[in-house]
Amino acid sequence: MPTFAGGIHPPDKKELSQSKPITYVKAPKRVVIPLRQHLGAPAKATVAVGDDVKAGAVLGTAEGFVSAPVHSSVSGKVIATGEFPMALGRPIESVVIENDGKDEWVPLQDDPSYMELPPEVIREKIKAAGIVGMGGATFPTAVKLSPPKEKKVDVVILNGAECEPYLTADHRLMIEKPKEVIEGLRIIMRALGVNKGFVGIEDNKPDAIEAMQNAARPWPEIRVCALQVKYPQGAEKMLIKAVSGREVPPRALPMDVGAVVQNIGTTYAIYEAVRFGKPLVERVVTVSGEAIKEPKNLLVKIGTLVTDLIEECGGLLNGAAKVISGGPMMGFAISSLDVPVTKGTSGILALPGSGLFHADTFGPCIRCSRCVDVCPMALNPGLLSVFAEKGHFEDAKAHNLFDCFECGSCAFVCPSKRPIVQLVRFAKSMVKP
Amino acid sequence: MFLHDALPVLKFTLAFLGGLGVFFGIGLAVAAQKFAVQTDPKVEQVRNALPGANCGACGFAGCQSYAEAVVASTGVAPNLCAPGKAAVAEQVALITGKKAEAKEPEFARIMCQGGKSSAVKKFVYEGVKDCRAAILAGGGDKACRYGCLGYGTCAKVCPFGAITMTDEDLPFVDITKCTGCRKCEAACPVKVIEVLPASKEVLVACHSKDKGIDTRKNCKVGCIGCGMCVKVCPFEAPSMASNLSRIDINKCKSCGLCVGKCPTGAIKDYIPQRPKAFVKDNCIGCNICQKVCPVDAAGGELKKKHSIDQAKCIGCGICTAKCPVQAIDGTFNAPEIFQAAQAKKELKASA
Amino acid sequence: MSEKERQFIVSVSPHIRSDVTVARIMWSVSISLLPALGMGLYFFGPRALAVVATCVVSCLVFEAGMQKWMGKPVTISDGSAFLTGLLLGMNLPASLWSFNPFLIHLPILGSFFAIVITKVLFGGLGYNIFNPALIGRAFLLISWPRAMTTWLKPTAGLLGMDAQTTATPLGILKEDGVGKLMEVFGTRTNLYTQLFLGHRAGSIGEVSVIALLAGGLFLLYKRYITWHIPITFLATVAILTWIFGGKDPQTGRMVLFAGDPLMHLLSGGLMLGAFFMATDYVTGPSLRAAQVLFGMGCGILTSIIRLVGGFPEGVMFAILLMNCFAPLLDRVIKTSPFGTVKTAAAVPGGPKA
Amino acid sequence: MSAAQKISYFGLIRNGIFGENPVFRVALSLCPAVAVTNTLKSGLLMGVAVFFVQVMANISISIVRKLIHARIRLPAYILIIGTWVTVANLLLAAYEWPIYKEIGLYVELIVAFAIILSRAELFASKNEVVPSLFDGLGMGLGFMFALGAISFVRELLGNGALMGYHVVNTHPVLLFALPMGGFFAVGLLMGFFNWIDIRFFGGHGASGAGH
Amino acid sequence: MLKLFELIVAASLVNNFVFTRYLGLCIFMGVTKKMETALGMSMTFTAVMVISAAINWVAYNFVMEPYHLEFLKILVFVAIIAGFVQSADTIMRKVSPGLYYKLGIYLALIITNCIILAVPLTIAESHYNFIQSLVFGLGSGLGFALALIIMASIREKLELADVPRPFQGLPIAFILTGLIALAFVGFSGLITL
Amino acid sequence: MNFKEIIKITLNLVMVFLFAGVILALVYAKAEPQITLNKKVEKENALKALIPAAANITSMGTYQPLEDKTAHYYKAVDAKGNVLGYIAGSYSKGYSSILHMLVAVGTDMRVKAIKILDEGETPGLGDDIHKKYFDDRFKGKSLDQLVVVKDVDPTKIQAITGATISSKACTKGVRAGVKFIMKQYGVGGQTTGAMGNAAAACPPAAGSGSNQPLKGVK
Repeated sequence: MPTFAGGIHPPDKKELSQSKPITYVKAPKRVVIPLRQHLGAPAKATVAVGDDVKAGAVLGTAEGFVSAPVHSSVSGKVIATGEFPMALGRPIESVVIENDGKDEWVPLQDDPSYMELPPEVIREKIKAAGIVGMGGATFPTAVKLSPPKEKKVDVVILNGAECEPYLTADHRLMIEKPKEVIEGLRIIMRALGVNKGFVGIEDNKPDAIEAMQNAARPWPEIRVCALQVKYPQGAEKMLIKAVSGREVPPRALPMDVGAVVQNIGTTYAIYEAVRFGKPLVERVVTVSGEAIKEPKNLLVKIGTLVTDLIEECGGLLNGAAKVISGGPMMGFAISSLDVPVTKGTSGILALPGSGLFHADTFGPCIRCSRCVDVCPMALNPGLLSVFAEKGHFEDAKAHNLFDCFECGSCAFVCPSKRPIVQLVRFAKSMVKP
Repeated sequence: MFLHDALPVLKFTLAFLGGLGVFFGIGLAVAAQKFAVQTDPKVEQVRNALPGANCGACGFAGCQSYAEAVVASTGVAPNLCAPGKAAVAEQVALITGKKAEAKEPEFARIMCQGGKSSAVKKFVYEGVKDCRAAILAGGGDKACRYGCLGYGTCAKVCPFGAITMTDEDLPFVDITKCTGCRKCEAACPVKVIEVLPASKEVLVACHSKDKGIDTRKNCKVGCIGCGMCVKVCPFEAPSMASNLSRIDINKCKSCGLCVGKCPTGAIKDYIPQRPKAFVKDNCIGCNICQKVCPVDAAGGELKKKHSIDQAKCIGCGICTAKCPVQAIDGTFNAPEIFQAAQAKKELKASA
Repeated sequence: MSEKERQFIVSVSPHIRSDVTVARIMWSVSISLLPALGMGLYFFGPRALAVVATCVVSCLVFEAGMQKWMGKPVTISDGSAFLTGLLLGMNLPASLWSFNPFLIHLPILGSFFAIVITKVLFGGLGYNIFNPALIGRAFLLISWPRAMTTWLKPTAGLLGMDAQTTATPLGILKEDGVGKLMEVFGTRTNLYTQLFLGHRAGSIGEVSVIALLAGGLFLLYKRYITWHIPITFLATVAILTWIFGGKDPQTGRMVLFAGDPLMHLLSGGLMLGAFFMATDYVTGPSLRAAQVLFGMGCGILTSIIRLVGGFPEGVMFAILLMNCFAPLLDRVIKTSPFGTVKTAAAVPGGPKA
Repeated sequence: MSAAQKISYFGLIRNGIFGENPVFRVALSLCPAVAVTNTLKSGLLMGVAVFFVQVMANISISIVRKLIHARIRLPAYILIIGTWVTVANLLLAAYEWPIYKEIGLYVELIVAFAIILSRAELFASKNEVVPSLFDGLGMGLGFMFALGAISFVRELLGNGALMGYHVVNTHPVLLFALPMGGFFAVGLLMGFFNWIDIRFFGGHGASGAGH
Repeated sequence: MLKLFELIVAASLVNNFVFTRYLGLCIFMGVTKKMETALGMSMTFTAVMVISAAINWVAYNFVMEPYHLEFLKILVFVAIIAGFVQSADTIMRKVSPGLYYKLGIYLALIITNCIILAVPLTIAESHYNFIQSLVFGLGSGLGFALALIIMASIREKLELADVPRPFQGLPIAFILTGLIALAFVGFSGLITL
Repeated sequence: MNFKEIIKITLNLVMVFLFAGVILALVYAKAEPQITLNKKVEKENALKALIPAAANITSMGTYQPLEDKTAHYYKAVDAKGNVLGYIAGSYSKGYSSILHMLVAVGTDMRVKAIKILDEGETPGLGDDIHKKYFDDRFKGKSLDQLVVVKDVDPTKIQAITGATISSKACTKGVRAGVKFIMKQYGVGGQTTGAMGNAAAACPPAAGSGSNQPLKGVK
């Protein structure tokens, strides 16, 4: 079965939520919508305190090429603007809207002949909808779909690997909306002028593979392939390697080897945007973990606070010690539940204190090479961590520090329990690439 | 007899060695002349200051290489010569300009007093004990994002061992060791360290630009921007900007008035023991000092020699400045004021 | 604490970790050495036990004492000092525990050299350049060569207090040639069997090949070690001793392709060295390609020392010498990061599932 | 000689023994410190040889310092040092034959000792004869002290003896009697002195070239 | 031929100047702090060693022995090496500055390295013929180069280690050299010359 | 720099050389006889220690024992001129060095004593060959008894524990010496130099004369 070299097999814990259908969460009373939910320049606010907005209304416009607009997810009144805490810790310029409960939308237009649209129009629609990579990287999708002329893209790969433990959002989406996802893929292929599409799905989701295969049956140019279960199968470069056999060189983009990878959630959002003109104002979020009373997959309005999500799932169990936004391997721990769900939030996990790994003490590197074996980028993470620890940042850079994409496989296997990812990030913050 | 024995040996020896001498002498001289290379005069100077033993202890390939390196690169320390020790290091430093001219010493000042017991933490941090790494996890665990993180990066990078961490998890700067090299300032990720002239000893030890109410919530000793210091300062040194008081070190006279007035204790006084004012015999008992004293330390009956309550006095020097006969001494500005008065007198006399 | 005031833990990803720890690795290696130790004790009696126990205890004491003195956290529970003591003890002859009051302190001094000089002074676990147990043994061998080359005859008795001494098979081979070896062991089959079971003179832990193999395979199975070092090490020794190990019994000159690789594989400390000492993480290179070279280097040096060098056994020196070269190997051999090696571009047909 | 001068001469000597000890502090001339310090006697004799060469070289270089052309300073100094080394070599061979047989090669190699050349350049070529003499005395004594300390430790540990007399009746640690034991002895002694420096005198503990 | 090969192995490994004859330590400790210097020094040193063995062999066998001036060997060897090195330094600097900055700068270090003198002295004492002298010089140079490179690579690694403060720098380098010397005992008895 | 400079530098250097030459020549002239004497005395003492009763020990020439080396051999006579025994230098390849030894043989062609002059064997193990206990094992042995065995056997040479190679090498060297002396002086052997090139051709290293008897030194 195809895969990449390296990688690990963490306990996947997907049984907690994989059989829970996506449920729609009632819009909360109040949403906090950050103006920067994507890589690149923050959106520029177009509303002021006191303005009435409808769901889907633009709150901020994209500033520059690598940027994305932000839309209101509810209808109501803007009650505050300013810096509000975000999951990453640092406060971010946001718009707070009080929900009037009417759920009034800006007019949306169904366009059944969306497959006939020219690529530029598709891109324009995607851009206007504020769609970004919803796997967590939050790179503006319209940019990804506008490769420069000299880069010939010939294959689109849908990322159904969802290799992070606990997370089942994409999994559910593939089971429940396979047709729409495949349509989304076809839109992307059309936008890029590509006639080869793959859907890579890890082998531990046979139901999703089946559903997607059924949905893709009419389209011979689309192939659904099962991949070996291995973390980080869902990382762009790893997925491309597994599916197409191509290796993306260091610091190059997938389009340099002619490939574009899209997340399942993003693809679904693209379908909705191109077909209905619907902006990205909601997404599927897995709320899971041993410290959540009732793990669920929720369809959530962007800007909903994490507290509301957790309440929807029955609240935290006693002993919850760590709450993570995203997966346990690459997500970040949050210190406050009063932070909003953003376009990149794929999951909210609550882990209990008992059995939790504590990263406060760690030993010296004993050079066991486990990290070297599992590093999907074929680096020497242990050495990088020692360089960072001792302040030899330039040496770390010379050992390809910046090729690391912080998947955490090394730290997972490290017997000395070294916080390798943190040290790598530390070193990256100390030297210029 | 002995000489007779030695003679044949001597003969051969001298002939052989003399020949060698001629050969090498001419060889070296010609080589030196034919292949002369222009060099930087500084390199030559350094080279002459070095021992010339080419021992390699500096890690460079001999004295010439080290001289070239130390002149060419600012990163090469002037004290690498082991046989030369301190004396040579000094010379090399002077030649290469790696030792700055004498000027007022500067010390690192920590602009945060929010230690373990006074500042609120927003979460439990687990990971690398280094501020620069800790800030990568949720922006640091202090609720106040302007506060010292307390993981001792400054202490780690200090080349002189001048910074230690207190029980409060705050850095303490030992000014006898601090050289003002700014390594800590550069390393601190929240920029809570400022390197300031040694004489500036009254500083607002807080960087919080949060609203007063938020600052108070996060920290007991933060600047809440109340403006009290601005009001009380006789020299207009503090000013307010974005909820934070900032003392202009060019105006500040270190009188220490604001220190006592600050409601949260955010202003830190680095003077270990403040001078206390005392009244000299030429007091005329005018009572002006009583009126101007901000802490009610001065007083006494009119027309009689006043006294100053040493327990209350903060040595701010306002009374010294206001006293018409320069009868109050002991404050920080006393010598200055006396000198000015003297000059005035002389000017008057000469006129 | 109410729900609102609860403080969560924040750390950088990943938030889950595997359950393999340094302590678990160290203790597993220790356990995998037990069969070989048991065989050693069976053949050499209580003196062997005394030697090993002294080494283990003194290693633990030195490690804990030094850490305490230097104000560092005491980490003897991670098992690394225990393992060092165990390996050192198993690398010593049982005769080291004798009634000679001047020699009783040897295991203790060896442990001192292993732990303090080789490890603590270099910064403790993870930073030592040389395998501590082997340095401890080399130090003892140089300082007390006679005591360190006095081998007890295996007796399989439990009261081997005044057992006879004899030479090791490799010692006999070096000094008197194959003929004498055959004389002592009878037939070749008998020789192999005895070597395989461990009925021979030698260091406490090195004699029983079958027990060492069991331990080594356990480690391989648990993936605490990989094949790269031990297999290349053994293979190199086998090939080189086969090619160059033969001697004409009359003239004493070398005959190519006439050696006895099996005898060389089974004798001496080769198995112990290949599976338990050369595979030491800290003192070997960290990349797999470098490890293959490391194993080959160990094999070449072992063969050279055994066949033409001064010592009958070369495993210890070979590993120590390769320890010197490990940083160089690490420096020269680098990983080629993902994507730097050009792969056959574009397989539009997709993967063959 | 005035009182003030006496103090400074004493200072020069003290500097050589403690402040700038050629082995432990400046970390030069390490080969003999390792190679010929297995017994106290040979260590001290080596020390005497270096002492002699250092003093004589300092004196003679100080005398001729103004006559030597700058271009050939280095070769000329080496020649002068080489001369005195040969003298020491011949004298030792003539009058201390048994020990000379052991340390002979290292006596010949004194000529390449960086410490002697560096003192010649640093001090003798810039100072009058008498201070140069005292500087040489100090350096020579410092070298003797260092070699004495190392060989004391090594003979005691390696042979259980001092000056050839057995003092400890046990199986000694042969390693320390072997030349390679010198590495350990020097390393451990250097570390020990650094530790004392840090622990009791608040020093930085950096020895010589090892910054 | 075999004899010469044995001579090289003996001079570089079995009787390695640094690890078994304890010479050249000052330079050894100095230049192994950085791999770059260690490499440059190795190459320069090996070259000078061979040349110096040749020149000194000629001087010794054609001048000093016939006239019974052996007692001058220290002076003459050191003068020849110093003169040769100094002129090589001067000429190289002018003729090929590129090469000079790669290798030539290490010439200065050579004069205070006792190995450079120990080699001709050993050659004189062992009565090697001309070819043997060259081979011995080459072997010694290679042995020193090997020692430098090993040591530099290990010290680079030690940079990252938490060596206790009193032992940082030279003390640990000495102990390290001792440990390497302990490992090099393994080569003893390999070749008896 | 001009011609004058060159001359100046040259003169400078020549001066240093000459100055050095004078000192050295004088010291050498003074020290050289003493050094020669040292070497001579050392050699004589070594020989004398082997056959203490001898009044005269005379070099009889050289031969080639082993390892392509050339060694001297000597005849020892007492004051009356009676031959007390012979001494042969010998070489042998040991464990890590070439052993250099002297073998004293009685007129009965049995070993009287041996002395190891130079060796570089393993300290604490092989270098026991120069210890008395081992050297005594050679006393009184005839050529066919010079065989190394590992067990206690007073009629053979018992090897040093753990240093069989060195013991064997030493014995090999002794055998070579004894063999040569037997060939030269033994029963049936000639009394003159068998190799013809004896005495005069190769002067003893120590003395300046030819084969002058070395006067015993007290």
